[in-house]
Amino acid sequence: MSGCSRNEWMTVAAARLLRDKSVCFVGIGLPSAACNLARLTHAPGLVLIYESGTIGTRPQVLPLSIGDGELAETAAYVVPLPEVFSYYLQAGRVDIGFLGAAQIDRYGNLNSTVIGPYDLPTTRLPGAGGAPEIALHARQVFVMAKASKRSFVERLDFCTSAGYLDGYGARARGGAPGGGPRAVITDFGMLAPHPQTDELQLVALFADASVEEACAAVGWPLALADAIDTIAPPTPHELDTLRALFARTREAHACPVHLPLAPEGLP
Amino acid sequence: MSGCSRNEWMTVAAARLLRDKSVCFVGIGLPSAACNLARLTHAPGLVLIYESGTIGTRPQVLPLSIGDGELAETAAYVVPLPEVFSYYLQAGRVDIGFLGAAQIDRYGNLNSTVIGPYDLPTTRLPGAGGAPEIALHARQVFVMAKASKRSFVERLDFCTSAGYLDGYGARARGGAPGGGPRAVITDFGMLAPHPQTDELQLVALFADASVEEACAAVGWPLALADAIDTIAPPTPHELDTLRALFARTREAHACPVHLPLAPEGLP
Amino acid sequence: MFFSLADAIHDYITDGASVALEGFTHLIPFAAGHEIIRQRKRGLHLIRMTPDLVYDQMIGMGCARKLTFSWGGNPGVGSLHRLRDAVEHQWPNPLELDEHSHAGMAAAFCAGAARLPFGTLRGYAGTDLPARNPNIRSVTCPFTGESLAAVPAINPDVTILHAQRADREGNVAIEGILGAAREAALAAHTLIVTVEELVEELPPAMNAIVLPHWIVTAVVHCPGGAYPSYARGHYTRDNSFYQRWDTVARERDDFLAWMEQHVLRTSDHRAFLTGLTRADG
Amino acid sequence: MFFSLADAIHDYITDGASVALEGFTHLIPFAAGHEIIRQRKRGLHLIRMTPDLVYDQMIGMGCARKLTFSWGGNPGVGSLHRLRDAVEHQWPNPLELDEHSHAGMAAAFCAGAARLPFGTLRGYAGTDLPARNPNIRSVTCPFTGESLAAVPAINPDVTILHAQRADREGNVAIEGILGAAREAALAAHTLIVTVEELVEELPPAMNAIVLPHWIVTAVVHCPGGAYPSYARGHYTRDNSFYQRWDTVARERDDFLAWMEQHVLRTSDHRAFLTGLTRADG
Repeated sequence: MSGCSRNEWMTVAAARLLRDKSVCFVGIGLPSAACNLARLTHAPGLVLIYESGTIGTRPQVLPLSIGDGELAETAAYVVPLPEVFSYYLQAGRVDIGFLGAAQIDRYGNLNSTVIGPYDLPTTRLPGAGGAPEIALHARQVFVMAKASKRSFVERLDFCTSAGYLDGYGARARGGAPGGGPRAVITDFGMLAPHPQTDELQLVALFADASVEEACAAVGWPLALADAIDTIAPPTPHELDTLRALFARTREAHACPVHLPLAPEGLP
Repeated sequence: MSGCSRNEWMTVAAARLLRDKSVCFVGIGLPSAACNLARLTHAPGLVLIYESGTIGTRPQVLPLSIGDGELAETAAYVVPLPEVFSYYLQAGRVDIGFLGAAQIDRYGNLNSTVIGPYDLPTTRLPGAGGAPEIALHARQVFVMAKASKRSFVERLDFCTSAGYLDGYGARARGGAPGGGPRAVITDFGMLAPHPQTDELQLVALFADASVEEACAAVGWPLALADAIDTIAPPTPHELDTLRALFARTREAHACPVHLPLAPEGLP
Repeated sequence: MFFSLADAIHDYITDGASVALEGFTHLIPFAAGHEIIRQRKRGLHLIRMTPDLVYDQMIGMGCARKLTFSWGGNPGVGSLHRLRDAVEHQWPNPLELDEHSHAGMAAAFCAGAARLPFGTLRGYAGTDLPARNPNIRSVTCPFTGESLAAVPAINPDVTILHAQRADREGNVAIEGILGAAREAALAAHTLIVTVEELVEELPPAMNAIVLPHWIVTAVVHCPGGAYPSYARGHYTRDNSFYQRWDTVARERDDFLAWMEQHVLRTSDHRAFLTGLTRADG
Repeated sequence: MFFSLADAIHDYITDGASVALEGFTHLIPFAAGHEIIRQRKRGLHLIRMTPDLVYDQMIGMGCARKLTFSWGGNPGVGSLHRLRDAVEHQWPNPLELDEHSHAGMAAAFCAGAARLPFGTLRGYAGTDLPARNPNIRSVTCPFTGESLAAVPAINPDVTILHAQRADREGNVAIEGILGAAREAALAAHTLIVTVEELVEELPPAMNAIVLPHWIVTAVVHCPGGAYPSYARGHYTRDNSFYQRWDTVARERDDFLAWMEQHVLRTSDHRAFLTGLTRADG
């Protein structure tokens, strides 16, 4: 499919990883688009949970924030946030956790806390949010992040969420309930952990991307899988669905909001 | 007021202890009658909590069980039971706990577990229910129990709920959040703890009861307060309200219940 | 996902399993308990905050080896005679007790639902319960040094609830008094729910109580399944049944005869209810 | 029980207090935050899972000395520039961070609501957070010996919420996305709730979310009090305000000018909203 952006391709590639009827804990941004694309195409039974406490939500437009009204109105039900984390995520009832991050290392550990030293950071990032426990408990984690030597780094400035730690089975030995990051979808293709070392290696490329591009975008010597797949371009149906979703979203977010200002004299 | 039973007098005496707007954790039976009598007379703002999770309930008839439908239908709201115990009782948000028991000792400790040894009891009683933590956390506890040498005993067979333990400040030293049993309403009058020793002493009698009757009904040498009050008999309004409540309750419970049996062929 | 009650009990309750039938006065799954008796399940570890008539029946019929509970009586009436007979005289078999307070069991169910190994509470202080139950221990706060009560999480092999409604996906909606039903459901390895009604789709729930289809193992359509307990919006509690039970259960022979006639010789819950109609008429 | 917003903030928020304004995207009490700024409260320990624009404003205006939080950004837009400036350059003053994950803070609020000294979770494993926050410790299960994460309870001096409705007794009804608002309310020593509507009586609630009048300290009638956040059933989120804020807050001078015009020089929330209308027009 010509004329699709890498962003779109990433989103489509991520969506394809989601099986129907999976229970999916969704982060905002690219993961939210991918999850909803999957739900609107091959996985209508996907159960989406947002950390605001909306469970089984089926938004018609993408939320700007994780607690948008659209998520509540289209949810099967809405629970207090502590229950989402204890009774669902920690209880092992989430199949897929979908995360982004500012930095990722070769073992899939993630940083969304600070760039520079913690006490005097050069860039203070938003912080952990739900990520540490999503990374710990979800049966599988998918990560979406655009690659650059500043984001795919040899050494994290801060470890916000554990991937495979130092690799070679360290995560499993530590007793983490969930399986860790099974795929990293980025703007040249996909990385996945090596079965023995846990190190992320290049397993698939977009049709118009090259191994050289991939290696150049990653801040460590990128290992290559024995066979590197080519990720099929978005089908017209996938791309149309995604673009329609974004168009609906833009339209909804452009709707002017009336200030909640009662006429003078009214309470 | 002539012609009222001791049961009625007990209930009225207990009801009078409740101040309007108190938050009251109610046990079933006599305490439930007393609390609702108070609500229907001098304390319309009394907040009643039953351990089933019904909060601010205003039943028109007395419940047979702590989870009757009447309690839910007339409640301000209904929460899961764990929240009643953790977010309300344990959080120190209950003013009055109202308990009954099979046995009570001179320091207001209560037994509702077994008569005889725990492992091979002569009588297995229902057990603790909510009582241990009500006794621990409510700011004040009121106990209602008919007196006899088998129920007001020198030594409990089992301590289900702590009163003043061994007395002489033992409860306070142990750090119990709540104040312990402030009154025991029984069928000859009322006992209350001595300010120093914590031992229950006779503080009030029904007009037709005597100190001798009281001492004879209690299984330990009953201490007497310096001044022993006389509990005023029920007013006509109190007694009418209580009898009307019981009459409504009998009528409601006599209503035949239709078996939930759909006609053959229907689901 | 959708089963007959007989199949659900047959497929998911094995002899020796730990089983919680929850509901608090409201929505007690009587039909399911009767089916457990009909299928002569044995050696069960029964769990329930307030063992009710249906537990008296299961214990009296020899289904149970152990009981985790916090209050075992006939509410507003008196004793559970079969439970007493089992504890006081080991009839029909000894019954091991794992005895708690409501607050302790609630903490244990919450811990189970959250898959934590223990629950913490300010409780049991000054009582004899910890001395009698090695499952009541203490834990020290790593910040204040305070000692608090600890109970092990309860994670039943099977939890059975009765609820008002399930939809075609198996989502279950409950309204009214809950007790610890939701936590017992979330804590279970297998969750069976009998319901009054199957509907195409549940109404929008917002902050109501829902058990999502992906935590529900089996849904059984079983109208009247909570009788003589009640189902808000469907039927009321039969208080007179609870009062009559006191007589039925007092003596072993009367109890066995009643169970034989009303439960063992009836094929299902509908037949049980029909039988009661005849007995009343 | 019923206060003007100015009186409620004046009477209940003292300099140096710990204050949680909760709500999760939904029902963020903006009006109350602005009033805190107008009254120039200082040295506050601000608490909130997701510090939002109103926290950016309070921090930038010098109200805060400490922040307990788990995610501090402009949702869907980017950074909170005033929060960043405080952490990166101590402007307008240093800001101590007590940083958690959502799961950790949720456990801390739940422990606070239950008046337990600590909350337990399976969390933080393999991360650098415990090394940076002495408030993240561990506790050993007294049954299994497992080590679990522990966080100290959060019990704010004051929690402020915005909700849809209160009745004349002061009972408060909330519907829609809650975040940890209920737990933050129950954990507080003092609870202030601004509401869209005062009604005679709330509709029957059954299993809905209600804060009973006897845990509510002050109720303030404040229509639009969550704007630019939203109140389900009343008005929607003004996403464009969140997007514009990125520009407003990026530079100190622009920020101060905006706060001066829109908050400090307006007398109350109505005037704030009216001022925005003019600015837009």
